[in-house]
Amino acid sequence: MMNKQVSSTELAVADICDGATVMIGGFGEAGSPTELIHALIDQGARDLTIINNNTGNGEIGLAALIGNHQVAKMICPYPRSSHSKVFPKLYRAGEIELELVPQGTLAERIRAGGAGIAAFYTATTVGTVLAKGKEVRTIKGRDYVLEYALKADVALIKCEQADRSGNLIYNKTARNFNPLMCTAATTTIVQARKVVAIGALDPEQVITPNIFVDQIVEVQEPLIDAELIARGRCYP
Amino acid sequence: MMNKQVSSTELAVADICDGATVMIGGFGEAGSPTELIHALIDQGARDLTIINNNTGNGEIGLAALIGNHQVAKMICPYPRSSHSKVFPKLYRAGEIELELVPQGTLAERIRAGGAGIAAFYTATTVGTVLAKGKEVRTIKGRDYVLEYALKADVALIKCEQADRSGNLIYNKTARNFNPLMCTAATTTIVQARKVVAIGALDPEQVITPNIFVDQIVEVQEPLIDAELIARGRCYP
Amino acid sequence: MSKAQLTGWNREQMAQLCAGDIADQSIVNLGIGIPELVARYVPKGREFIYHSGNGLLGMGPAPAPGEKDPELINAGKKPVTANPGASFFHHGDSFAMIRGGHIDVCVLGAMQVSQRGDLANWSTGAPDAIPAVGGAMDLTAGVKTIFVLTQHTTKNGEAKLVEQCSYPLTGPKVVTRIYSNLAIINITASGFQLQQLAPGITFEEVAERTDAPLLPAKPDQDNE
Amino acid sequence: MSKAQLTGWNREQMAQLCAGDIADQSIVNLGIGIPELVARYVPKGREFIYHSGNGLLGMGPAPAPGEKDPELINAGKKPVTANPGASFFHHGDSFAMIRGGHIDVCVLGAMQVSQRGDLANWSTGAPDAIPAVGGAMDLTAGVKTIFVLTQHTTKNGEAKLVEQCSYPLTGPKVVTRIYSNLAIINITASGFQLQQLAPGITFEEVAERTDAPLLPAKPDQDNE
Repeated sequence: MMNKQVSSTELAVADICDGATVMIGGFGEAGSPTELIHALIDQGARDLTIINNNTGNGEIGLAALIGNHQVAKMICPYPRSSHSKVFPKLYRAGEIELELVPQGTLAERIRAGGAGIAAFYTATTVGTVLAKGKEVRTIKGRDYVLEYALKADVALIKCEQADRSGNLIYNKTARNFNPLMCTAATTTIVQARKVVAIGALDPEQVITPNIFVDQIVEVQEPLIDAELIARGRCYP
Repeated sequence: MMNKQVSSTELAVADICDGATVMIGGFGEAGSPTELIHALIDQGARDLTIINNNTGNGEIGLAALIGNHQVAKMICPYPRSSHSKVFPKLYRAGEIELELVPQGTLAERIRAGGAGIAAFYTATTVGTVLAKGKEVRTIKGRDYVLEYALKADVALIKCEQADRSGNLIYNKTARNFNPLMCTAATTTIVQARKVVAIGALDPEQVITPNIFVDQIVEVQEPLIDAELIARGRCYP
Repeated sequence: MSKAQLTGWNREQMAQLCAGDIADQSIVNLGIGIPELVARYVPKGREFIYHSGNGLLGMGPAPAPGEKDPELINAGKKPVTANPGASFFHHGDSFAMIRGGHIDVCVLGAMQVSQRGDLANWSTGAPDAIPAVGGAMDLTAGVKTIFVLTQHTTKNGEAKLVEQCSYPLTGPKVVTRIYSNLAIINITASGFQLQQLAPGITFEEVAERTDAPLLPAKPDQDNE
Repeated sequence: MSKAQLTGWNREQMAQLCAGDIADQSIVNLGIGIPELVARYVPKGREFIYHSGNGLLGMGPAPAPGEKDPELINAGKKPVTANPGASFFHHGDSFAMIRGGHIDVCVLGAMQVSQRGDLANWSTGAPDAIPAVGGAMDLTAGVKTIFVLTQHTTKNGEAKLVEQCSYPLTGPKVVTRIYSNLAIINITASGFQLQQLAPGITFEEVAERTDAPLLPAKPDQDNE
């Protein structure tokens, strides 16, 4: 089977184009592919649309990508947090667009994108401003909002172990959006804490089958976002 | 945590009512809860709607349930096979109804039922007789058929191991429809080859979280359908 | 609007009352912040199974000092543990549990609750605010029972229990019961109805601080 | 309709030709029956990764005698094995792979193929037939490239390559290429176009047995 491992984060993100839509896994720092994001900062692609649960913290990772003016639009359920400073500033200045999507609807739209479901009806947002302009349909006596699939050009993913063919397993709540995003992107780029031989993972335990993975780079000791933020670190 | 184990298949299926909609896991004999089906034959509930990939083989399991005139309707992608004799006879006699659903659409309708998605658009069946009478909508230049969620009163499930709280893991391709059906039924009844203590399963490896499971019965040496059929066995 | 602030129950007491109304073995999702206190007051002989939207069922308490795992966190991004019988899953499966009606009880904070049970707890609608909804709308749309834990009025003494929410809704007609510092109040077909008064608080004091009609408790329910 | 039956390629040769047109590392789903033969003829230096709709990626060949596992089977319910790098998943995830366009090539049998690429392979539409569709419509709707492996005509000598299918469709405009015992035929915007003739078979013989116009091969493509 094909060996999808590449030797550096730099090589892994080399082909991301200006204007690309990029899904970035992680929820808080759990499962956040910080090294791949930093490589994307070095790489310099601009006008990106980023799909993530948040907008990053401090001045590292996603927050640094936004701070570097590479992001034109965020699709995101929760673009503020106690340590998020970069996005609010740019948002208030009108320099970045926001599509606010409930967390569960975001997850389901990404799943739909990967699963060939063009659109679906959910009760989430019915009767709220976030349903404004959307089709509402009554099904079996309850109202539902029509939501469309979400796909991306690229997904940046963090996992615990990858075999060289691209089968992935995750660590605890670092799973979060990562397996969904793998399915919905044209190119899925993964940073794995450990890359193992094909056949080393139990087929019963594989969470992301290799069909969804394109490139793997090993990052054995990933940065711990909270420590960097506590030390006031910035990237680059 | 609650111990969901019951002592017999008889007790497990005792409350299934006439007219119930029952999802039965399995694809062929892999993951087929044959002992629970046999208990349902003994229990005698009638006018059932059964959701399964097939209609059973020989005169055991699902085929025997149908042969015992307990099933009013099948929702099913593939109601015939080399060893299926019971369903064709009753179907041709007009004694059983059939809703034919493509395999992937069936899986997705069950998932939708469990996931609170009321309906979804899929390209499957577009331009075929199975889309007749269904809404077709063009989304981003492609046609999709609207399909509705499917739920059930009861799911009969087979798994490899269950902990007493109802976390399940499966064996190889015996996984198939089982995890989906667990999510879409009001009451999920599981036969497990082995019941283990709460905490004995690795949380990373749980396929069906216990939230979806109501009753567990241990069946250590389940019947092997193919052997029974080869020996021409009937149930009861 | 500005009446004297009354004390009534403190947060811990509110959380404890709320916990007392949750049945044994319930699957519970606790909102970020004050609702998290509910987990400290599980009545003796009961057990709740905690669901965390970011992919954990069977969430346990915060880890012992020095045992934090940055990849084992709750929906509020704080370190937690996993109890025996826990399971991990991705966000799609996690919100399928929520949306699919598999969570029994969700306890949330509130900015406003209307007399018909509308909840507003995600945005003031202020033009300069950064809108952030998280999973709140998924929870209100999907969870069977929504309890609200909240101070009865804002810091400025404004009513949070109102005829109609002025803030953007999280969900319409979703709240079952409100645990405030002054009272436990049910949402009924006729509007707000007192369930229980906090010690030293009168019906009139609660009614004065509620911007909608307040029905007295049913005779057999007033445990004052 | 009833012309003399011609031999041309046998099934194994058809499968081998089809396998030769599948790129290295392709994700391949093989229909039940004759299409399964394709797995025996993977060209040297190439590797296909087989997807089985019932929840297995990385499917391997049939097990050695005595090593059958009744819970490790393929979509045709025959015992198989799992290759190194395989993974198991449920039907929802499996058909998400199909529907979501993640499978590169699917090889299917056919009752009829129309000149615009419509495929009919699930039902004769006969009133007494038990309708059974399985995953065929999901595959034709979702897989990027659909190859058909089929005898050129029925046992009675009726054409299977037709202007318009008389049998109920599996999917409209889905077939890319047909491997019959007489020829390899592409579906083009102009209809059926010969790609390659089987040894000893003439263009006229194929055209006679095709119930729609057949375009000759492009000069540089005819490998007869």
